[in-house]
Amino acid sequence: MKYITTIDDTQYEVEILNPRQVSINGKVVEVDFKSVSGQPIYSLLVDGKSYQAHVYTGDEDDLQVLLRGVLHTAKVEDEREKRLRAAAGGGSGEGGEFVLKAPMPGLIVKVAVNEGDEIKKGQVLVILESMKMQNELKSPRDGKVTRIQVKAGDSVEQRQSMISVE
Amino acid sequence: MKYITTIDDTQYEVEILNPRQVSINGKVVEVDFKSVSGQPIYSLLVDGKSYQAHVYTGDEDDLQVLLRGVLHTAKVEDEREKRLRAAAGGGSGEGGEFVLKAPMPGLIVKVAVNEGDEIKKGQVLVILESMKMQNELKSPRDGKVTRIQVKAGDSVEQRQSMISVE
Amino acid sequence: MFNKVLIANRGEIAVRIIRACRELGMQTVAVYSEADRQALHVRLADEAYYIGPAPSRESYLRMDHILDVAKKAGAGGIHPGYGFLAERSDFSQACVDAGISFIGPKPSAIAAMGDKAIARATVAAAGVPVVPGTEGEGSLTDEELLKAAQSIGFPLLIKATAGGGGKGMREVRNLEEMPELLESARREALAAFGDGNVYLEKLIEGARHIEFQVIADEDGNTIHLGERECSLQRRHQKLLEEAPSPFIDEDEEFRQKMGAVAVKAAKAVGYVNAGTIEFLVDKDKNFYFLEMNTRLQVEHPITEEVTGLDIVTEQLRIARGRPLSLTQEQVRMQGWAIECRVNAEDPHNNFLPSTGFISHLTVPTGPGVRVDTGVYAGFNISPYYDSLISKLVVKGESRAQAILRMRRALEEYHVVGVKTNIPFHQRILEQARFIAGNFDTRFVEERFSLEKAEEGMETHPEIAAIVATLVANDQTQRSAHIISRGKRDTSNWKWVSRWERMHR
Amino acid sequence: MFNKVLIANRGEIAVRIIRACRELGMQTVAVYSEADRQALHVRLADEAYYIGPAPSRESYLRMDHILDVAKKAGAGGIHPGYGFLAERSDFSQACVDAGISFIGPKPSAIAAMGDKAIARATVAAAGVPVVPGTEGEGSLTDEELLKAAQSIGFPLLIKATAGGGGKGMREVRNLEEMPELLESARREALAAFGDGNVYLEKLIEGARHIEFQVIADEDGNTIHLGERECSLQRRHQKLLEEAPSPFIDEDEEFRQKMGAVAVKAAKAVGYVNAGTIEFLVDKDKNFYFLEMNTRLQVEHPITEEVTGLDIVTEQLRIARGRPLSLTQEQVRMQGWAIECRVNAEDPHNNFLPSTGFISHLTVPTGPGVRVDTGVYAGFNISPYYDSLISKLVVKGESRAQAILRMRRALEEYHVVGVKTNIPFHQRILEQARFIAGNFDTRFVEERFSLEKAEEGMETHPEIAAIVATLVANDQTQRSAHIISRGKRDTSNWKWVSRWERMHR
Repeated sequence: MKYITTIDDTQYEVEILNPRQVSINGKVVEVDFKSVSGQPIYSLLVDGKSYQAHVYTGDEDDLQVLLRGVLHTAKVEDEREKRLRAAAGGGSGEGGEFVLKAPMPGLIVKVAVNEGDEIKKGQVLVILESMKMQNELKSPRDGKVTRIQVKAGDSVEQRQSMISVE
Repeated sequence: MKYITTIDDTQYEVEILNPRQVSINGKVVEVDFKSVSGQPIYSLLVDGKSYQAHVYTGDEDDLQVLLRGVLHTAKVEDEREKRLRAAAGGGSGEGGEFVLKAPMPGLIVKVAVNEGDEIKKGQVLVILESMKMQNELKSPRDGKVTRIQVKAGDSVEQRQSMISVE
Repeated sequence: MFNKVLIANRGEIAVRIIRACRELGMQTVAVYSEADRQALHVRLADEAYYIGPAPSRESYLRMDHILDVAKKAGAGGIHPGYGFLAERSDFSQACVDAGISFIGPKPSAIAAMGDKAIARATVAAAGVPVVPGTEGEGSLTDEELLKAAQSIGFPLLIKATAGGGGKGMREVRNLEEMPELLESARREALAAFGDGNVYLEKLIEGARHIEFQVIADEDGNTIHLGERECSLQRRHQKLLEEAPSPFIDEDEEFRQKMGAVAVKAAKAVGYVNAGTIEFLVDKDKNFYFLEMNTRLQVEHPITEEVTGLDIVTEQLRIARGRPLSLTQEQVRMQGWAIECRVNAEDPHNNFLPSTGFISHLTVPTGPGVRVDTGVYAGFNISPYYDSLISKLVVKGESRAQAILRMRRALEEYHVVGVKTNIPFHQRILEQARFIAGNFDTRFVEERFSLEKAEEGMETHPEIAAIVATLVANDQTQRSAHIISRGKRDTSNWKWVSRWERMHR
Repeated sequence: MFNKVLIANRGEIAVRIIRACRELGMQTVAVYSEADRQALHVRLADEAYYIGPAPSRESYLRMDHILDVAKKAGAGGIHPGYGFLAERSDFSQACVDAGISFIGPKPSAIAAMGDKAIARATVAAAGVPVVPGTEGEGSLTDEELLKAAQSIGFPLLIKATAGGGGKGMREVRNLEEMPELLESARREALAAFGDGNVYLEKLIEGARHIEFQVIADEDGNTIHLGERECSLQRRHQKLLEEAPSPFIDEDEEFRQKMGAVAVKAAKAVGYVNAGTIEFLVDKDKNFYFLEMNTRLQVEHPITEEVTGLDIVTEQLRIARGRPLSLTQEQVRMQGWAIECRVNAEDPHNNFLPSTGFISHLTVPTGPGVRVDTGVYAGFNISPYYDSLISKLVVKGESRAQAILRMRRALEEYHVVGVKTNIPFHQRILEQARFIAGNFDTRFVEERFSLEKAEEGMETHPEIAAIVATLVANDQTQRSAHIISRGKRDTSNWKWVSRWERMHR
């Protein structure tokens, strides 16, 4: 089975030749791969080196791989999926709307902008209180506030949409 | 739902009246019962007392309840099952054949009896080596050895039948 | 003498106190909010009672509910832990009035130390050096504060009169920015403590935050248990503490001098039980009283590790009227201890709190490693309380060994389901300045960047690619396999399986 | 100076050594048998190599395979742990010949102490008191032994010349039963060590088993780290150890006297690295050399806890040619430590070993608790190796506190999937004689009955009935619910779910 695997920003062509051999970017390596029953933990031996990895599904439905203290974001696609995605056309959401969602449940302390405001990247949009901390949520880019769905005093759920920026 | 629950050797009539009330032997108690997600651990609050129990299925398909450092064997039957079992006739295996099975995998060091031997309760039948220990396996009652299925030097699997006593 | 203790708290500190009670053969009563029915402290206590909805002000801050539970359960003592009601003199008084031992200082001592302005005046009168600032009443108007600021000089700090833990604290560099900062400090203080009063304090630059643990019994015997170095902070929140302080290290004379002042400060308010005197220390070894925390500290375990004394057990003994179990001369610090606070927050995203379900947890074990935790695999971290989920404490023969041991332990510590600040601690422990013991309270903000620290790290992207691909491939094959099964073949479904085995 | 260590062992001790190496910044190489591919030591090491099928003699006892791995991986040192090849002078010699540091004593010291008869002669010549018995050659015939028995007098012990850990040991009360016991002792010794030689030793009645930890560097500096009380045994297997010994306790003069003799015994064989001198001590404080264990002991952590010294780190330092990091005068015992060996065995069924899959594990944490473990939830305990799965170690300010803390920790320790001896430890810690420190090596067999100890226990059968019923009822409802679902609704199947989320 052939896969295109993206680790952070780098793509790798990974082919599983048989249970003990994997080719990565054309280089064949001997692997000994075991999962620990009932746990999201995997042990991989490659050329005698022992690697222990925690692997779990991330917020964006990617795989999160924690390896020797470093967390990697991984996306694994087979060739068919890759072709489908390519056909759908890349870069769809680039210049579109950005919606600020609550990263965790909490209480809105302050909405720092108004609808129609022109804002800068890094500008505070909302102050959200959670876990006894006041957290400033900032805009990831320049834009214009198109919609505000919360006000000070509101309780919000995780992932609830709060402010739209275009 | 009404159940007959046997803890060790004592029977209790337990009826679940609703999620917060249980009657045990006719006495109604307020309960707050929660399972810990993904774990065989349960928390029960009764009249303010907090009990934490580990519950898991035992070797004999009974439930094992570890409660405040004491392990209880529990059997839970609903009324239909109870009637069925009663109809099948109790005490079937009382005087029947006893088969000594290997309690764990290991190596037979010695078979200490011969077919046809009259044996006493507590008499050593087999010496089994496992985990670097020589373990003496004894007869749970008086009887006569009817069949021997292993010999010194054999490797045995867990639960493998070794010696039959009648 | 009471033998049943109500713990008016939650999380790791409630578990810590339950363990101490158990080790003394005392009964324990937990209280819990709606969000905490499945919390570890509820599971471990002998008794547990519901006290209200999830928000603290409706549960853990409800003195009336808590005292009702104490009476109902027959608890003779109440341990407040830290936070919540721990430094509320009215709660301490209410316990006394109800005939229940408050396991902590007397109401008068809490009140005296609780108002920072009064505290400073009291200790200054006893000869303890204090940081220049707005002493006296403490309920100054903005106008008065702006005026006072000019005589203290900049930079200075705005601090909440009722507060602690960095809440309501603002740093002011000049007069122009001060009005806006005053407003936000008051707002935060009001939200956190129900009191918007603030005061000003000179900012000691290059300062270290070093605190002394003190304990005192009802006979007035008061001793200190040496110092803790708490300079490693982010936004005035402590993150990593160590004992002893690398700044004091082998200067035993300086330690005893500061310790004696700490004892003096505690005695100035007739202190009983365990408390902490916080000092700011400048590079010339001048030190200034900052505040007294009239309660058990989060970081008490490092003092326990180096002195061999169980502080919570000692608190319980003192509250039962017993004298201190050791004299000042018997206190000996041996080895070196470090604590990392493991918080559910994302160090890569501005330390935003992280909530959710802990699906998997590997806790480090082995020599010199101690974990004080309030969570477990299967627990759901709610947004209602602070983000501290556990404290990882190590002890070594030397500071070097403790640092290496902490690195080893952090490597073994895996939390899946919520983000934690473990990577932050790992990178801090690799910094040359940290290793050299050369840092002040502004180190994290001014000299440390997680992103930069991570740049130089060795990574294994190819190995990650292989693992991710093998895992995904396994998942495809499993799911394909499952879907193709007949619907009655449910043997992999554990409950069905158990049920069937039970009933066959 | 080597910087990469091969650990020629498995289980908790392999993990312990890997941790020590990591804390010194050294690389680690694990070896594993077919049964141990998923073992913790394989997962934690930097490198891991397969060395053969599950049975020890085909894997962990294969010196040739292990040395091949060491050469291939470039390991400059080999730590043998305990058991397996730890006390094989030929292995130590083979390491030396291969230019690899053996992290332990020289081959000559292992050989001298490995044959019990030679060991006794050697130390006796150096003035160390030994238990009366058949010294000399040690390869006596049954006839010679029967004759010797009569001059030593009964009761006496038959012991394996090559052995340890109670294997091949038999107690003889009179001449009549001796021939049969000789035969079974020889058979067991042959099976365990490949050597059926046995010797006789006078049985000291009411004896305590007290041992001294010694360490020595290559310059001949030899010190002791105080004693461990190991009298709590069952069938000559240690189960619970403590440091210091309640029998010696505050008799510092007696401790130093025995310690000096221990150092003398170690010096008699030119000992280097960590080792243990075992003594039998009678109630009049007469003590006799029993044997020397020329390796790290299972119970080394309790000495680490009371002295603050990391013995494995010290072993590694010594093997790298460094002098001892402390002098005899600098050794100080502080507090009290207890270790319970947690074995996978059923205390209610004659301590029969228990194998299987650990489906759930809750490990105790908190103040004063240390766990050295080789297992985890998800691990399968195989029948090939010994039954020790972890060591629970606590430290307290006093023996009383350590006992109470151990009780608390045992209560928190839950292993689901295999049976363990935790209930045995719990009942032992409640015995008045144990609490009083009044026990000898025969206490467990002669004065303790688990069944009797359990009789008086408080139980909650009604609560158990309620819990069991609620669990069973939940299971019925869940299984009914699942079975009635459509076959495509598989949202509870985590792999399917993940897969679908990944690809939607």
